Amino acid sequence: MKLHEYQAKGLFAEAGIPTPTFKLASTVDEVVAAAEEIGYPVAIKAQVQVGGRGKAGGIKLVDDEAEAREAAESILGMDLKGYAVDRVIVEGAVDFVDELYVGITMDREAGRPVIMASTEGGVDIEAVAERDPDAITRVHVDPAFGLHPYQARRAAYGAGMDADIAGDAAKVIQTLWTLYSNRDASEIEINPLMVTSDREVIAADAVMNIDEDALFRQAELAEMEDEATGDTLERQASGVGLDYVRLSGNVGIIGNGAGLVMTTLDLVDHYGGSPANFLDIGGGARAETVKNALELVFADENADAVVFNIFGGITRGDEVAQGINEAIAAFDELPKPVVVRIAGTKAEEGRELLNAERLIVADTLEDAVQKAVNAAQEVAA
Amino acid sequence: MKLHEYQAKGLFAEAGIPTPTFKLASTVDEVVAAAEEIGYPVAIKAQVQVGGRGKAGGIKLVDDEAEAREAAESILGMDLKGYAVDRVIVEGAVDFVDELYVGITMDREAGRPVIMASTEGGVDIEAVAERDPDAITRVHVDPAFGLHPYQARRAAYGAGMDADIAGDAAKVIQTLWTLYSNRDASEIEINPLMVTSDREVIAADAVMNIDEDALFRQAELAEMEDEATGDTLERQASGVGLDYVRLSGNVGIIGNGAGLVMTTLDLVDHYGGSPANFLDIGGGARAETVKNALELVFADENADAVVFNIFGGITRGDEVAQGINEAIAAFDELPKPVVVRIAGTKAEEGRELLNAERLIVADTLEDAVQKAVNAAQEVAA
Amino acid sequence: MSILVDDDTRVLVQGITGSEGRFHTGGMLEYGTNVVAGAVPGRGGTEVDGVPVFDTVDAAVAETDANASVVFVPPAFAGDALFEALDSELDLVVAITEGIPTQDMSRVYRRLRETETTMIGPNCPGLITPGSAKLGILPGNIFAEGSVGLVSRSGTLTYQVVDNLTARGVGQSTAVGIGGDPIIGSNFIDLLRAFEADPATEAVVMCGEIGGEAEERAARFIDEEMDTPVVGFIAGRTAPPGKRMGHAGAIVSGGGATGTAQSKIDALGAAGVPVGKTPDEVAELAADLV
Amino acid sequence: MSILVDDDTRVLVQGITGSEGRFHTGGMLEYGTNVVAGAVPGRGGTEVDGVPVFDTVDAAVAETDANASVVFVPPAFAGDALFEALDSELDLVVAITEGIPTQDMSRVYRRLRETETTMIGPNCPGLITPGSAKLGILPGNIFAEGSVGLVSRSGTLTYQVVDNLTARGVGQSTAVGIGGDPIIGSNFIDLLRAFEADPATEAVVMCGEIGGEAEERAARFIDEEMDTPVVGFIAGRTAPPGKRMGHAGAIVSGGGATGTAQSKIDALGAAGVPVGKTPDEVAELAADLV
Repeated sequence: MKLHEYQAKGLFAEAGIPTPTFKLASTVDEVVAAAEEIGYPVAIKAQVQVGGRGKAGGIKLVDDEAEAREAAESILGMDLKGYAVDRVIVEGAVDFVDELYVGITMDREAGRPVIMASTEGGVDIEAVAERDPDAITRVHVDPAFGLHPYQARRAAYGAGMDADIAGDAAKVIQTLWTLYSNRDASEIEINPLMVTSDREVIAADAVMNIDEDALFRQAELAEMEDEATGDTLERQASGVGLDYVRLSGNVGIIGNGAGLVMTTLDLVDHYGGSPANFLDIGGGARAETVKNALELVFADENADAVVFNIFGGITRGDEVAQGINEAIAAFDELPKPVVVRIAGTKAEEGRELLNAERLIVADTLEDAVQKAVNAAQEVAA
Repeated sequence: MKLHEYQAKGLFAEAGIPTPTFKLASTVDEVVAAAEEIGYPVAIKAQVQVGGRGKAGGIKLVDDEAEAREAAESILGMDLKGYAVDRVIVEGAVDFVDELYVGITMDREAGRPVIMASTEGGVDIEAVAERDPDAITRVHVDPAFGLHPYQARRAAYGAGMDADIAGDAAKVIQTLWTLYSNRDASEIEINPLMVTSDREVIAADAVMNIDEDALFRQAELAEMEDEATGDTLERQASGVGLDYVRLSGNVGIIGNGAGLVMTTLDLVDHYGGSPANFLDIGGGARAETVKNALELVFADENADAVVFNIFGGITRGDEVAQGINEAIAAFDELPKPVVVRIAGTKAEEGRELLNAERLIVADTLEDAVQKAVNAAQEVAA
Repeated sequence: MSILVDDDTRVLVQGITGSEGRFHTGGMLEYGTNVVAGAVPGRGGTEVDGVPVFDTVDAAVAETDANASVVFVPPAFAGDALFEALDSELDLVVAITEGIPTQDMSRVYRRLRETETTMIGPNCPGLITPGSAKLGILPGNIFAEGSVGLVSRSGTLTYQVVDNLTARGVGQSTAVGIGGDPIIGSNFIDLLRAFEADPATEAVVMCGEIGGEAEERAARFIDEEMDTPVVGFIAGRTAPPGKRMGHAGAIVSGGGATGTAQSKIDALGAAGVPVGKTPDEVAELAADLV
Repeated sequence: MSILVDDDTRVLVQGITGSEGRFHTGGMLEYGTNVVAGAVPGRGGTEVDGVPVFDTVDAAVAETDANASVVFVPPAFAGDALFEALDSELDLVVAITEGIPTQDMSRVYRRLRETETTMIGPNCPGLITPGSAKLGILPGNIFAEGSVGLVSRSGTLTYQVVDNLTARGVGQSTAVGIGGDPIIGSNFIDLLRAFEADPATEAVVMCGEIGGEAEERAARFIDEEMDTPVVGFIAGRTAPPGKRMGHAGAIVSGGGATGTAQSKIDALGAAGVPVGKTPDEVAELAADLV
């Protein structure tokens, strides 16, 4: 779960990391009022969860009301890499002389968190990493002991930060670590951590992603989840507890098990279609869950057909078929063709039970995907 | 630093451990008022930091005002193993069916904390340990990870606590651990942890000792220190930052370095005297420190003479002698004979510098101790 | 022969009284697995399907000599359960639980490295030596005894491949779901090494997916240290960067820089590992090897 | 020969710019110790007595190849400094600082056990190989080169014994103050083992005190594993239970059940170790052995 910049920055400020003054706004008038209150110049920044907002025109620096109005009008409502901008923050501009980078992420291969620090902030840090790996200092944290203060210093001094700045940057890293561990973050970064002309550090941006598996013990963050999730259908899916990722293709995909669903997506692509989504309904196939899944995929206007791919393991194929039959009974009519394929335990019995009048029944995975791709093409034609 | 029962119990209650209702009282009327408020029967418990209060008559259970008054009169002001009782707590009596023991201490040899649990609570746990070591279940805590919940359960179930009690006892242990680690305790225990007739656990006593070296980061506990320290002279010593332990002998002892001071105490005993105190003035011998040290020992009416044993290492003997001379200049007269012995670097120069008119100068450690023991005997005679 | 589990494995089930634990204990017993104990705090002294339940793992191991544990404990308590299992010095711990916070697993993994225990999972279906023992939630009936080892990050995808293998008359020595989380107890290399050392395994099927670099590392290992032939499959070619595809570990990160399916397919290719495009193609490639 | 330190020891001083660190760095240099670097955050690029200062231990070691550190960092930050030293894989870390919270040391000790580093202290005067190198705050002038090894929990008591030894013409191979805290990096046994292996050490003086069971364990070690003769001293016979006698570790606990002087004296006696009643008697006993 990715927090918005304003959400992350709020948490950073609360934890004691210096941040510019900022206000959230969702109309042009609110932008202007916030700018007046903060004082020009201000930055107006689109609150969408994609990188490269600046280059895409989602961030503007303005000096007066006229410019603010113009910038707000252009940013609010714009489509930024597929996301509609409905919120911006208005933020006091920082008089900076240098841009640093500090962040924490999980090094999966090492199984431990890693602190990253660099003097090359303000630009795409992955590009920096690729071009010059040595430009980023990495310090692994022992999860048994947590971050030792000396490690924060080692990261800051090791990155070559100026002597008068490194101590403050180390303190910021220490605070980021507290947030990272107390808030179950999966990733947290400040890029850029600006150095002001009076030699202070200030977090000009704020990135914080939360481990979704830890939301059960992060009540405050769980409340932010709804606001944080950009897509309406993804929000709806999370509301009914389904693992759903919206994509932009023409074939809706429902299946059980992440690996098998991903494989189904890949096969849709392989056979000339394009996946509209990832949707894993997990083990079993209770009618209620199937119904919720179908509703999601039906609501996606990009999806012209649906492929339902279930492997019956512990849950038998005949039980799965019954669940699907019950689920479709809840729909007066199926708005899109639905191809169903059941494999595994009691697969044949399952296939025979399926309501063949309303569903397209397929024998193999390949067969199912091809039928769905064809059906989608016919609907679109 | 040992907290009083009422201080420890307050912290336990605040942390969520069930405790009986209790109130602090220092007069008979306060005791009666508190008892009325809590409701009879109540226990009246002397607040002094010695074990075996019950056997010594420092704890009484009373059923009405007359008994309360009588008990309060006998306890308040009594001498309990050398401590004058000036405070008691009045506590609601618990209707208990069983007495358990839970505690945490540092296992020095292992370098890690150890949880202890037993079903034989309510008695001297060290006696239990000696008689039947298996009656106490010990679970070591890895200081890197802290106490895992399963370890608290292992201690409780492992000790053989009843199934309906073990879970609650494990929760108490978990809370004790939080206190132990967040408050820098060196020892913490509940003896007895009572099991009430309606099968709940309740902390009937509370022991909590704090690591004095950690008081710098335990502001709240540091404030309790003054109240916690029983002896006036020990309180005074801690106020001027001196390492002082009051004993009850006739020879006051001042020296530098814990091992050397302990050795001086032992020699006083060896030569037929009895140490009045342990007092380590640490490295160097600044006049101010020496003066504070002398004031403490002069104020102890049991001490009839003083031996001052300094080994000059980095700090040279001649500097030490000057410090001592300056310090005694602050006293119009020395109320007790003071024997001084300086050894080590520039010891001879130091001895020559000492004000031999006011001080008894000794050559060796043995000589100094013998002179002090003799002087004390003469004074007393 | 087989790896990790066989007829001598004595299984403890942590969380045996929960609905998942109870249900799959039944399944394991039915398969013939030697389930000797369960552990659930507060449930000591009871039984599940005739299996005695203890309050602590400690007590269960002391009484029954269990040497492996299967963990069904819910996510909030699973980290603690895994520490408890590790503390009892079992040979094998299989963590089925899905949804354990990553930072909890990071601590468990730190501890694991100090022990002699092998951990499989979490967020995995477990492992099975067909005809011998099943530890976890895999549907035993689709497996057949044979000589193909299988290691996979996914559950149902494994079943799909096994189904295809069995349909072609190709049985399995041991099949292991290593789990879909970012931090797991045993990685591809750990299992590949075990299969390499197992005389009963003539070929290995390795099913990877997007996220992390485990497949790339495994490819290097296969290239440098394995004689047993390996067939690969990688799921998630169409997954966009930054999106978690079901599994907590299945995410292409760094804006598409690391963990892509293509980089894994390329690495396997470079190591001489044929990569099937569909599960059935994987089964076909494996069938040719045994 | 000697133990732990010699002419090749390259010393880093952590906290070199504090008043203690600065003063004793001067003392160490004066004694001829090879002090090559200091480390203090924010002071990188400066010098103390000609010794270059670095911001981190990491950088100091990289630049100067220091292989030992002496730590003068104040108690509140000493735990962190010790973790930092351990992270740089030094051969020896000598923690002078007095007053480090015990729970901090418990964590440091846990980490220490995972490393190859030897730690002496904390709350110790350091160690000295007379004529060669001094790491810490001991007064170098009272020591003399010779063949008696000395290990002690106390500072000034050590000086007293050394003074008595030197006065009798008995020099020292290496003298080590292991520190007066409840948890210390090296215990009596660690040093006794090192002295036993050192051909230049003909006898060992061991000065113990009340608190803990280190002396009792050492007595068993001497009995079972040492050929080099040992002379003992125990301070604190008159200390009452439950009172901390200066050193955080010098406390008879359990209401007088453990850590008493008598139990230590008895244990040493049982191991055939003569125990002196005064420091000078100890020196006399040692003088008879060399």
